[in-house]
Amino acid sequence: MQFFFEVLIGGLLAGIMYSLVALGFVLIYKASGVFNFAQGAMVFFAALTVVGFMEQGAPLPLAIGLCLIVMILLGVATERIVLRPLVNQPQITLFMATIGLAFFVEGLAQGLWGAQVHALDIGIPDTPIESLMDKTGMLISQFDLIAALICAVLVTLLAVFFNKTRIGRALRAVADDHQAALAVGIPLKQIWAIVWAVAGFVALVAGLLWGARNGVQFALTFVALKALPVLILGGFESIAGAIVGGLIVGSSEKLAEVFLGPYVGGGIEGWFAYVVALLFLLVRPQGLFGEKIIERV
Amino acid sequence: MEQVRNIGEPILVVENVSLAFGGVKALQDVSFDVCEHEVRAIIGPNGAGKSSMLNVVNGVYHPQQGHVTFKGVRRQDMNSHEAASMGIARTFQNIALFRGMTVLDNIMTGRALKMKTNFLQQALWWGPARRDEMQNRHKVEEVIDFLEIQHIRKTPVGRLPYGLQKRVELARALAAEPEVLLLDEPMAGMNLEEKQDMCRYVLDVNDQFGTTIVLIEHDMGVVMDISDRVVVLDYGQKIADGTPDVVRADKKVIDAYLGVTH
Amino acid sequence: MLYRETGQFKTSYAADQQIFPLRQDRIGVVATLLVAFIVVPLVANEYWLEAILIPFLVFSLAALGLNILTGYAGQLSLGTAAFMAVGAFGAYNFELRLEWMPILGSFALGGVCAAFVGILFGLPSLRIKGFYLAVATLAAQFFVVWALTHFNWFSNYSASGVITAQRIEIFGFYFLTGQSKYLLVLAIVTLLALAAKNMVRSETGRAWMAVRDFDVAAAVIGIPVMRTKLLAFAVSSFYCGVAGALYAYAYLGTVEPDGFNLDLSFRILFMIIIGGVGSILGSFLGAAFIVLFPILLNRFAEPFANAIGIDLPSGMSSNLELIIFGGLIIFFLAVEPLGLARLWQVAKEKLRLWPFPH
Amino acid sequence: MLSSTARRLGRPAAALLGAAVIALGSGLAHGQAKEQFIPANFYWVGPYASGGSGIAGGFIDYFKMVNARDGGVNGVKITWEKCETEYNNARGVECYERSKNKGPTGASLIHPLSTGITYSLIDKGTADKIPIVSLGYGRADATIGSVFPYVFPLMTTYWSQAAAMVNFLGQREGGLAKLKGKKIVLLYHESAYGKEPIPVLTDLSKKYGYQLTTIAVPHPGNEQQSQWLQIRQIRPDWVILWGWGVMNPTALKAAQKTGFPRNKILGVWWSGAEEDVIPAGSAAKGYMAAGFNAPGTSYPAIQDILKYVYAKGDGEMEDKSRVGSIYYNRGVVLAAVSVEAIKVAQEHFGKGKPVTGEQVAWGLEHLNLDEKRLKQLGLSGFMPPTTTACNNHEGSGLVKFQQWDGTKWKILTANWVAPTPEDQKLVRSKMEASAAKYAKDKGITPRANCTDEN
Repeated sequence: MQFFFEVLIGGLLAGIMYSLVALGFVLIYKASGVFNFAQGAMVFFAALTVVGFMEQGAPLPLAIGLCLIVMILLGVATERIVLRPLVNQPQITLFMATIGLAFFVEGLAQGLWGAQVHALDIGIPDTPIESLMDKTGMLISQFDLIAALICAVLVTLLAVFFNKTRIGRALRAVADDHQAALAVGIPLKQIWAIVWAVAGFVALVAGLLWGARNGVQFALTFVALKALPVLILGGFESIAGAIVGGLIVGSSEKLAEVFLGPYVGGGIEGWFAYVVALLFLLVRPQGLFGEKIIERV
Repeated sequence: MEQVRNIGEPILVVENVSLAFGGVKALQDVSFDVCEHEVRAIIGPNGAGKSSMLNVVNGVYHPQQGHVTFKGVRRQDMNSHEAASMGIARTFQNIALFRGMTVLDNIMTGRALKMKTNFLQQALWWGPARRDEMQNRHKVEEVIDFLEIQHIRKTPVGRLPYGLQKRVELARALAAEPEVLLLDEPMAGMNLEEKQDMCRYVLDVNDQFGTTIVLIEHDMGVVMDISDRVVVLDYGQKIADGTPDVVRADKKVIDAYLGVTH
Repeated sequence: MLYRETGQFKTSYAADQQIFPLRQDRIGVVATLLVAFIVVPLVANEYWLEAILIPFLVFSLAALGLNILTGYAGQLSLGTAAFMAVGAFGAYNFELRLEWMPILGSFALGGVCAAFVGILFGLPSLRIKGFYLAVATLAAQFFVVWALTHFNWFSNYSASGVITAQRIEIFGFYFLTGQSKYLLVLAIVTLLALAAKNMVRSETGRAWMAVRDFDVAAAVIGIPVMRTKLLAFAVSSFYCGVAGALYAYAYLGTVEPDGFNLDLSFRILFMIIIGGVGSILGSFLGAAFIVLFPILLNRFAEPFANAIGIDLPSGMSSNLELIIFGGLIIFFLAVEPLGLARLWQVAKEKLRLWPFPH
Repeated sequence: MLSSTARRLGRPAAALLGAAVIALGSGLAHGQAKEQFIPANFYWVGPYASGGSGIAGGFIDYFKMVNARDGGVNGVKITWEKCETEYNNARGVECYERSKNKGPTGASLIHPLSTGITYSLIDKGTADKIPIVSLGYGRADATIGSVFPYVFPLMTTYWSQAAAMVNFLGQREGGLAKLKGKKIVLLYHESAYGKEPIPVLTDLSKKYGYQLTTIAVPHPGNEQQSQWLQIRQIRPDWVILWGWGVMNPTALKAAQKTGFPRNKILGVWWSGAEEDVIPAGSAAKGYMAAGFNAPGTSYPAIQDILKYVYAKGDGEMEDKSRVGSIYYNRGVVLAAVSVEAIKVAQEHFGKGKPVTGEQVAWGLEHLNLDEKRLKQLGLSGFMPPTTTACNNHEGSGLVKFQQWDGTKWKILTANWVAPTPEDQKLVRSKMEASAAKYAKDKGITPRANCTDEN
């Protein structure tokens, strides 16, 4: 039973790391209705940029600051070059465009900083917490806990941003109805640029944490694939959904791998979350927190 | 004209239908019937539930209560496909054409239920599939001639003006050779000339093919001119039902249209 | 002046519903086929046949499959490579386990296996749409590759999960040279493309497009939406499956499940976006572009950079490839959503009027 | 709008197409120059770029050094051309087809540097008589040269390596007999590559009585929490890590997280480069891995590269500090073997003349890289001595084991380690059985007069 809880907690903590990536997707979807497939590439780009600046001699905080500027520029440029010409296109077209964007950003990142594997030390040791191990015998990594904490802070900040600030309220209005938002004088383009910049910031945080965990390398782009089932479960437009979805995906896939995996020879983690999400969709097509859509003709 | 036509028994009977979306009651306990070969209008102010009524009749919406009887088959739920295969065709308030296809292809889709070959035969093309295609094309060309849209046959529908799109939608519905045709505001947004054309087509359809027509329309003049009987809905409830003259004189109808509060 | 329709009158519906109503187009197509079947095998060298033309044809077929699903029926799929994998492994197992099975039968049955898997993963399309469905097809992508790697039966218990395609033999003739394999693939692709064209110009295709453009209206007309979608998944996956079998048998010779990864799925998606969504011709144009472009870039980027005095670091041309691909995808979606096929059509319309544009 | 797009695109598109046709059709500048062409079909982008670019660098730099120092092989200059395969089978085949007819005698031999591409090229290489050299990867059973005349899994195969690893673990435990009752976990990349060692390790587990558990990590392997929790449950004595790319540092990090000692983890040679441990930071300290080349720049051949190539600013590596890294040096091994095979072939078929692929295959079957020869090449201790034969395309099957001390790889075993002779026989018999099955499936008649000794 203790092992079960260990796996469960490990899964929940891993799930938070997924949520972190999923958050970037949700933000952009909420404000502009775009399912941004390039989020994974942005995570990679952000982490590589931070490491790149550090290798040029910048200390970590400065590198993060510089990278933030780069990410904001990237976000604004994306709005200009990708979204604006595609405004009023079907969502699926925008989605495909972001696949193109993902390739673009991956090429750009490697072209700028090279394809080398880098280590990224952000000063949080990734070791088990000893006091906890002595008391309960359970292994919980410090790094995972701190990452979860950072994630919680980020979500709180975003929630405050969305609910309390003027820009945040404008964002929500935009999400509800583009035309209406335009009609009441909300500057849509600026709003989108801001959202892409914020998503860039979230990508940066995700890139730092994932990069510190596994090293900064091309494989960071794959973390987006872990976030997709989270989105399906949580719904594309719910921050709460991203968190809860992440927790469900993280814990269920770990439990499945450990307890079901041995029966089929293991390695099921890669698709298990997708299949869970798929089955879930059949029951609730709108996701956990999504609103039911009634089709009118 | 009405004297010449032979209006028959009720072909479509709506009994006590109620429909709600969440808390919004779109239809409440509505009952009426439609007789064979007649032109039946449904009128009412905006939001009265007219389109919802049509959507219930051809199975797009499923009512929480009540029944629809069509050609003697009584049911609460029916899906659109069943409705179509039993002979109900319709047009939509906001044009529901297939924008990526040509006029001809759009109308050909109306023949979907008449096609007898399967996809494998169609993949081979020669033989039965080709014959099937030609026979149905022939039928579609009749409709095209009838509605006088020969010149735009190969045009993608997205490029057509509004009025013509409405006509193409009618053509698609007619191509199915329906027994009952549901028309949701066929004349909305048209100028006078276009409206007159459309009226003529509707009456001709009714006259030449004997098709029963259920029609939603805002233009009272048109409604009173062409329909045999009229149902009036307001806030999802039926407030009047009868010949145009009867309805026109109804106090509740006048109130509803003049906006007197209940 | 050459490209005129004036004077060509249609006197029957049959004539009007030909694939290529214009005489010039018919001549063009016949000429293309003659070149493809007779001239190319005579003049092309082994490199062209084995490294460019065969993969071009195989990818065209896969793109055609995806175009049926995405371009005609409007269901976005990110799992194309998985369906190809099913086709390849399916054909391998039929060929391996049924001695009497002719190779073309194995290809077809490989396609049928893919069609069944396609239907299975197409089921969610009945409830979900758009990119929810796209993500669902990712489940197919990951699951199929996992299953093929994992269950050794599929690879006949080869230690590594790699399969080696048997030799292609039809009536005692062995297809071993680039030429013969090219001709075989060309024949299969031509026939399947023709079948696809026939489907999309008859009721099947109209039903797909109707569901794509407006599914509620399609249902009201009496088009069975569910069956139409599943048929699209089945036919599309069949095409992809046959393409996968040809990929294994006529192109690579040996394949492993990992080769059919998400990257390949994306590449095929790019083919239809660049070539033209909802166009048979576009599938071929897109495949040609995606096959040729990286090779050209890989070949010329460095000499070109050297010529103008830039020292291009290793791998830069590949990064450039990613950047340019990505850029082109966005460009085509924004400026010409119907892709190269549409550009071709526009060019033809110009030609109709030339030299008197008014 | 549309038409203007067409107009804008029209001309460049036509020009591009024209250029394409000319370029691809123009074929090959044949010349009877004294040149020996070797394709450099590697990968510089994508998830595995760090390995590919390092190996490519060492490979090409060695040729540059040989050309600069010795004027080529007996006066025949080595030429090469890069082609990006992206670790992708289709691209690898295209690169092969493109490069196979280059140079006066066509491609001498090809290093596909990917198990998948190797598989795809087996038939083609055999038909074209171009040796496919898969040094440290590819099909283990291709050792049986009578069935695979043009495939060379030189030095050591995955199967030999697995047996050598067991031998090494036995040494660590103080004798192979001590392995009885020990628990060993194989943590492998869920792919063709990762599954390679399972049959050998399973057979040996029966022989030595250790308890083997195999745990798969799905691609790409950037999340291993559950696998390592399972390992923690099992509490194994050793973990054999058969990883690739991001899976390696992630495994080391996860081991640290679950408190598993890293000096009880033994990696395959594709899990044992700097790129595999540096991202894991301090978590990698103590980790051990196999390798068929030593790290460092102290070897005379590497010094010559620095002297003849980098001193002139002609080196392949942008980051010079990567010279001497595991992958770079592995590229040097690939190149040294290639040059040696050409040299052997020349000495047999005619010195100072370019040799054909068929002749190079002969050379590859008559390699005699003993200690003496390696010393002449300045590569003593750098790579294992290897002697090949017609029916032994592998050679010695020797590896070294190394340990990461937190900053660099340190050689643990002064001598090269082989599987025990008995195990070698077992591996060999597995290879023979597998090759025989392949021959039967493909209808190949094994070459006659093809033995283990020349």
